[in-house]
Amino acid sequence: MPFIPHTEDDTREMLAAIGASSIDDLFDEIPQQLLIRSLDGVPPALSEMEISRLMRERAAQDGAPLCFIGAGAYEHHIPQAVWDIATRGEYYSAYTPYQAEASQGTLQTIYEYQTMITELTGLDVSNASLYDGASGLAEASLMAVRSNRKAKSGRILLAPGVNPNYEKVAVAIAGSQNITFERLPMNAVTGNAADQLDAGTSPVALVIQQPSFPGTLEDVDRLTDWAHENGALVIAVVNPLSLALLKAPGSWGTKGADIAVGEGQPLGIPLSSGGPYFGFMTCRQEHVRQMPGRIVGRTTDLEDNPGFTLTLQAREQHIRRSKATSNICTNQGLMVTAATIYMALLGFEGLRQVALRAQQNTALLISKLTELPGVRRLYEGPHFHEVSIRLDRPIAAVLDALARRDILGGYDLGDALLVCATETKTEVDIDLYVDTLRDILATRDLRRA
Amino acid sequence: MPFIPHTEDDTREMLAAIGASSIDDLFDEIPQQLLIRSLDGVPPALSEMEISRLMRERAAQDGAPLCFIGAGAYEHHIPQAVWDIATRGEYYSAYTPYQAEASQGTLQTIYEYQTMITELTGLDVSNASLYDGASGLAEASLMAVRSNRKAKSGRILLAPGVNPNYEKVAVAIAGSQNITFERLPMNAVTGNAADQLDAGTSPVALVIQQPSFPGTLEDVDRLTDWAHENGALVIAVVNPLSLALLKAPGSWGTKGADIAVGEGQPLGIPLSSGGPYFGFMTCRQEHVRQMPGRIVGRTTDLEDNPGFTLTLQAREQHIRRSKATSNICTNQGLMVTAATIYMALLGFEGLRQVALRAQQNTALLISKLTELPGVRRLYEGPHFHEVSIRLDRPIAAVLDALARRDILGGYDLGDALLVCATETKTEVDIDLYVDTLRDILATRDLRRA
Amino acid sequence: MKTLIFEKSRNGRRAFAQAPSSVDDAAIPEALRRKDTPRLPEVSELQVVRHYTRLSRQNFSIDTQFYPLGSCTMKYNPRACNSLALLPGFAGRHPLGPVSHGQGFLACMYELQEMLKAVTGMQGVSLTPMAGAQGELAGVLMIQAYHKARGDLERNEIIVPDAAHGTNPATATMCGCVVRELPTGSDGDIDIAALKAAVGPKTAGIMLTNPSTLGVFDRGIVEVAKIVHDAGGLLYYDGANLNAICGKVRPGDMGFDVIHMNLHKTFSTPHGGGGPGSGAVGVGSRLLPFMPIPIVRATERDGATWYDWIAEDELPQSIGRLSGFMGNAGVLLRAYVYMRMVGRDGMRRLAEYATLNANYLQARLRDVGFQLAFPKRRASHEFIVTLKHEAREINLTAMDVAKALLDHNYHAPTTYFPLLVPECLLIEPTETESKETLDNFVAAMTAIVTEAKGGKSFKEAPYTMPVRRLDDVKAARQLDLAFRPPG
Amino acid sequence: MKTLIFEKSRNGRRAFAQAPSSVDDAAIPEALRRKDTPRLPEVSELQVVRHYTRLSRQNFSIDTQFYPLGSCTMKYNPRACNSLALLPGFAGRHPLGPVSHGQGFLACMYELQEMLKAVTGMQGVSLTPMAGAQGELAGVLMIQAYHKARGDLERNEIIVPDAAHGTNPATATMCGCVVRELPTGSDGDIDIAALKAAVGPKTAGIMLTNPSTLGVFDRGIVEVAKIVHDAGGLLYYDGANLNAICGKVRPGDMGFDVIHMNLHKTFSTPHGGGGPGSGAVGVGSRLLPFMPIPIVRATERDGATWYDWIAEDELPQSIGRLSGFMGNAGVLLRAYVYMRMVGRDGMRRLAEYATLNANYLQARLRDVGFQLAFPKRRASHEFIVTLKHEAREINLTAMDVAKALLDHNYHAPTTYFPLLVPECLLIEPTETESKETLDNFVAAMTAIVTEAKGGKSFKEAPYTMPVRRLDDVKAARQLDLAFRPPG
Ligand SMILES: Cc1ncc(COP(=O)(O)O)c(C=O)c1O
Ligand SMILES: Cc1ncc(COP(=O)(O)O)c(C=O)c1O
Repeated sequence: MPFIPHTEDDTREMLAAIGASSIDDLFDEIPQQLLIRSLDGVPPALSEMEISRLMRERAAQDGAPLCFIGAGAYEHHIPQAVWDIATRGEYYSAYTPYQAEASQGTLQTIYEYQTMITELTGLDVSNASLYDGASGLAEASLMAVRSNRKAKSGRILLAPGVNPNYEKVAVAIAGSQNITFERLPMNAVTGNAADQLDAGTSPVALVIQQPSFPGTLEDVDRLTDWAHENGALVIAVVNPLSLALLKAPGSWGTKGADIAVGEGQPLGIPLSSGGPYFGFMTCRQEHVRQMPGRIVGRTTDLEDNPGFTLTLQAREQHIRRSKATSNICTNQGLMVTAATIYMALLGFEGLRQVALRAQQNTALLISKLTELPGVRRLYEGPHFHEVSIRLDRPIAAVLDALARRDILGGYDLGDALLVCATETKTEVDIDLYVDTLRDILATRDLRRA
Repeated sequence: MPFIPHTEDDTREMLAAIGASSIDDLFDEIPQQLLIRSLDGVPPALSEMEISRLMRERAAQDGAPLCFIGAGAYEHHIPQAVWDIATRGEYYSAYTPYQAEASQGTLQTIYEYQTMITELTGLDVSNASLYDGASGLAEASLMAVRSNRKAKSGRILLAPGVNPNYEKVAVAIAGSQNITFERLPMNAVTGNAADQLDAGTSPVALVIQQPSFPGTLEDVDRLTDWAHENGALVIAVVNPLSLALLKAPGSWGTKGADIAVGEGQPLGIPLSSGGPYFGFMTCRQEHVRQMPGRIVGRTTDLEDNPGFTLTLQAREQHIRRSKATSNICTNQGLMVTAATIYMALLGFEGLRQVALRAQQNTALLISKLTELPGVRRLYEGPHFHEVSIRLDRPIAAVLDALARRDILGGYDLGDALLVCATETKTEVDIDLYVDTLRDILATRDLRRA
Repeated sequence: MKTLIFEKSRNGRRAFAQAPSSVDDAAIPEALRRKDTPRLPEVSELQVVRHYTRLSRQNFSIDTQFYPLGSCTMKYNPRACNSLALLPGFAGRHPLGPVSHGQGFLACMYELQEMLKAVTGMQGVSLTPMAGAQGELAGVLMIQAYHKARGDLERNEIIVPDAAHGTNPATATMCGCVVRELPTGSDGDIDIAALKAAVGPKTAGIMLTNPSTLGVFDRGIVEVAKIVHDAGGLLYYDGANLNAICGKVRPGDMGFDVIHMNLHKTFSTPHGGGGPGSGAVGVGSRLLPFMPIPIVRATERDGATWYDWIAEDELPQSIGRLSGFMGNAGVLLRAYVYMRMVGRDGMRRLAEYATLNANYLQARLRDVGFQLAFPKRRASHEFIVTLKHEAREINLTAMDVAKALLDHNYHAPTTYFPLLVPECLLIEPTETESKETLDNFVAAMTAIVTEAKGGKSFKEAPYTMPVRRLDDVKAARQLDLAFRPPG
Repeated sequence: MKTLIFEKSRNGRRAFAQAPSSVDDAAIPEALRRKDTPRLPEVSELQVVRHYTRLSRQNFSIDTQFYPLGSCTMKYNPRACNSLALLPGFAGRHPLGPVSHGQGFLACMYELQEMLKAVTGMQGVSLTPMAGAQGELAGVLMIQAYHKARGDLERNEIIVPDAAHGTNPATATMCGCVVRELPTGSDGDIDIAALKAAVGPKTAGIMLTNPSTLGVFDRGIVEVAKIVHDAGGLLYYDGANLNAICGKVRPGDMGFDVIHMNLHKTFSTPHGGGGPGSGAVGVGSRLLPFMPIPIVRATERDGATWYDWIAEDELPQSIGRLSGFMGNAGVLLRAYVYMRMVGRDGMRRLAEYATLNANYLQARLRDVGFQLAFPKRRASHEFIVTLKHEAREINLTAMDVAKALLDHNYHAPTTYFPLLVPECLLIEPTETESKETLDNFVAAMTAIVTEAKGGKSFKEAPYTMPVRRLDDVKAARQLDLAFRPPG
């Protein structure tokens, strides 16, 4: 019986203390016809040695391809200290810090995280995390509806560069509450919002993603001011690493964005097939009571020493139940711990170096790729570490051919290929990609490339 | 400057406090002609990201062959908890527990280790580790000379089954102190000590290895009694895992062995190209003051609560200097921590299961191998998890051929092959070995096999 | 010891090994550039390691303390689950990588889906929800989609017992439903009469846990299911308490149409100081078309099994996507490893021993004088003690006991939940704790009451924690949610 | 909290996930079988995790405290060194695996040898010694072998300064040599006259550290080397203090013939609560033929570099093998990673900043009134404070200060070593500590002396550790070296 410490003596004594004659007795209030006798769908137990071997084989089975995919999740170097510390039992196996006095480690860490992420986004307050970037946009939309009381339309406008999956998630989660999402028209040359925009009737909020999903840099100042002029709040969707180079949402336009959300994964979280990551959310002070999720505050104890505790809990489901700002309970705490350690290790200068290196690796990759015949950029203009390119061959088939040579060449946008080279890529890696692609493009039958 | 926290301001202020105008000033007592200006032999610094990639490539470069080599180091499953805990900063980055009050964690762990390893070997006291099994034999030999005052010959007898490398190490380390090592004659059928033995003049000690290096089981009772009758002490060299099945040194013969040493690696230590492992050493109470190395004792504190501290330090180099029992200072502490956790997790029953499984895997392997043409056992008799086999082809060439197919087929004894299948091997692994060997043996030119 | 990392910061200090070798400036237009310098800490690697290592030590955790936190299933998190989920091939896999480069990972996910189906008795499983609450959301959205697909458009009421976890009503609201609260009978079971009165043509469904958060198994569950189904509603099972019945009874067999599972409870993925979790959902046949995507499929291909994703257009009625990719994949891997290690028989045994521990602790606490909320009932894997007498007579509240227990080196049980039991402690020992631990816990509980009877007040407990009792009111009134350096 | 793991044991309890599925009995003859059952603990996996996690927290460590332990170089151990050394390809490699399956590992070892040669200015390096003391043994054995090979058979004296570490004289004895102790001059340098008197035809060699354990660089080193060489002896360099001069001065250039390096000091492999370390040895040209085996060699083969071992018969004069395999390979990998991360310039900088920190701390402590052992000298990477006045006047000994510092959350400096300085503290801050830490340490030292002057006694310190001051005399008199259950 793995993980069960009971000896036969223990079981006997415990049953005696209960006054039961067998463990089955303890289940005697359950209608007998419901009890099952065996669980054929679950295989017999493996020892740790056996499962370790199985998992090692499965993890190794798919090789270690060279990956140029981004599209919302990014390969970065994660300093070893990050997870060495985050997986210490005291962080890893702790519960939500409801008993503040016995949870100061987690609470102070979150308080530090809140500080760092508000500094990075240039906004006032942060929660302790949401599930991920995409669901973060859903929560931000619901929050905007609560915050922007004047706008009763339920209309949330999306800049053209918002990640389509984020929109899908927002629709799925927030869609049943009479909220609609509408895309602004696009300027086909820049990939950004069109020059002439019509806000329609009392929009609740405008969502601006920077860098945009296809890798362009949006004119955030103009859009922010335009939204505010039209009575809409501004929800920024940002890659936190990009904020080492790009203007913080709190500084967008004249007044700054109202809410910022995004995927925290670039801050020290492994790619891990898509999760666990964490969604961050920061906002202006005035909206704090509409914020979903846990929030940590600094206060004092009986002896007037500083200490940390969960606060503003009256927003949350365990207190406010059906009137809570959200149903979120378990969040992505451990990821926040890791991200905090990551940010502390890197500091702003370290983040800037990582961002710069990623920007330049991508610039190098793009300049080499666009020298290949038939390869050109989809949109003009500056970029961070991701760019959309056109090929004159079917993208899916090219990607397949690359994958067969253990290169994951990017994300298939249908009409274009979204490529990304973070700081983890060397010039050798980039050349390997370019040379392999050249080779493939030179092949007539891509299935044989 | 990796790992150096000084800001320019710090450096300036610190130099001012010292009254120096530059860091170079601090080296002004060093003869100037000795100062070097650069270190061409060391490459420029790599970031953690760069060295991580390099090391991952190097670690992957040699594949993950299926390994049937033992010969003193054994592949075992190591429960994940062992190193998760042993590499916690508090164990990993602590110093030798000289300040007992600030080192109770390490000290209690060693005390528990001493308890476990004495229970396992059936002897009274243990030290806190030696470097490895081989150097452990050297120390045991020196210790025997000190303990057995009556025997002045300096002659240490070795049973035929003692690991030849252990003998080499003992000669290198202890050889300058007028100690000689002599092998007892062998019975060519069993591989064990000959039936008729002559002890010669006042031997200091007899070293018996169980299981023997070529994998036989020695008649330890007879040899132990014979040694004692001849005034020699008995030094047991044992695989600690084998003690889950085999008689403990403390029970050998009528009086038991006097000293037991061995390689602690099978107790949760990774193979890691040969180290760090740890040498264990236990002995009868009467020899404790001749023991080399650190020893932890339980005592009480000012409030009469129990606590742990290094004890009998008057044996050690930092107190007794040129008259110490050994020069050992830094030992293999972290490995002992890991081994303690390993033994606690497995318990005696768990060790027994591991040992049984290894024994039976090896039995299966041998029975299948000896069905191949030209393959037979070198010695008769029972075995633990290692057996010597004869081939009618050149061993080195066969091993090369196996290695090319990513099977490490055993250890080359010159005239035989020493093979081992621990609990980590499945029947599929064993069949793969047997089938591959069949294939190779059927090939005329081994260089092409 | 309360120093913030920011207070250790010095201009120009760095953890240099972590920065890529420096590069020139970026080609980013002036107007889009960041000009200010956010105040992230500037510290050395040693400072970071020391700071967060020390902080971690200010936490209680399963690896250091007994944690009898009802409803949370704080059981041992096997260390192997973590390390195997972080194997480079798993940790480094990009979520949008092709399935050709994810067969090992997808095999685990597929088998996890199958095992969860077996354990719950459901027909389909989607692993995507990222916590219990998101599983609930998925479930209620599926219930809505089901009614809508049938043209049954008026059903917008979700019935929720008063003992329910807060996420249940909060979820219903998020889905745009109206919550109807259902009272509990005095024996802890659902009040059948009240249920009959509550159901009707507006009933979309009911959200239940069984055993409930009152720590008892609802004996009338078969009838409850019939009443709701007869009224045209569906039954949602909150799987937070699955540890009590795993391998013994299956929600599918009880009549539930949809279930979420908290893999971070029953299947022992760690709570991580607040998350991440996983709220995989299982559905009966009626809801199969509505499951959230993505879902893993296995097909035979050239004699071998091939894994891929069910494409969006193959499940056109799906409620859609709930996460950017596929949910908390790394958590799912941990749950997979745990389930394989526990295995077929272990699944049943964990429920049995969790139940044994709870009933034993309940009996022992009753014997030393604590009042049980439902003294005539068997405990499930948890049970409730009410301190209403102690609060009245010796001024010892549930909160006081909770804080006093910290000084005994035990985490507090869940307090003041469920809301309907006054001064309650919801106690869940889990199967991974030994009898000695439970006995010692009883001794601590007894000592606290004895001292309180002797006149000792615990209003200022705890005394031995890194901080004394914290001022929550001040925290909420004088909001200090981020450190800003003075000046 | 002092409960032993054995006291948590219960008959039949197990960590079941760790046992291979059970098998039948072994085919072992009755007479060889074990019949008794050793009392290893019978505990669950959670109990083990909790027990050793909690125990670990009773340690001071670099990751949690400042550790100014002179002679030990307790600097930050980068976490990456550990994880990279434990990569499966390294951790799983069998020591007797063929070189065809060890090229990656051997490349690291070869490059490590080369880097160590560069740093020390020696001609050859063998990585095999498993700690400093074993490196010393190797060194003295090589010196003996050298004399013997030349037929110079009378040289059996090893000269050792009185300030030397205990391993130096102990090693000489282990090699069968006679130890001659050499006095130190009042300025901390070797007494040249005494040295001249000591050397002669029996001199095998001298064992020195420079900078010495007195924390000063011996200014007469060139003359010392000449005197010893002229007398026919060789110079052994104890590399424990290499951190002070790394990249600045090289033992080879000073005239040393053989050196050991404590990679667990200068190159930051962890001390692990007592080990493992590594005592790699470097030699000048005279001793090349005598190096201990194994040693890694690089050759060109088909245009690529090929690594293998120098075979035993290629080095027939070798002093032989010192370990079962090749020494502490995993420690060597950690040192390799560290050296590559620190790099060419970092090598020099670590000495510079270690020296800066020591001189700063020395100046600050002097300024607040502590007496330095060598006030006129520069500190190397460490320095000595003597409390002989305090001991006499306010009854505050070095031991008292050491214990009092623990209550300030600082590990004690090295006490009562070197033996020739009364009531001494040997203080080594290392380069990885920040100025603030040093300033806080000065404040703690000042507070202790101030309190002692005010009449406070520290004879019973520490007060805040898991135990109070321990009875060492009782420990030695009433030996309790293993737990045996009562009865
Ligand atoms: C009964 C019950 N239902 C639902 C939940 C919500 O699950 P989660 O926290 O994973 O969102 C919890 C746990 O907190 C719970 O205990
Ligand atoms: C000066 C000096 N020499 C030699 C040694 C011995 O080294 P080790 O402990 O690695 O055997 C030490 C360290 O303890 C030391 O400080």
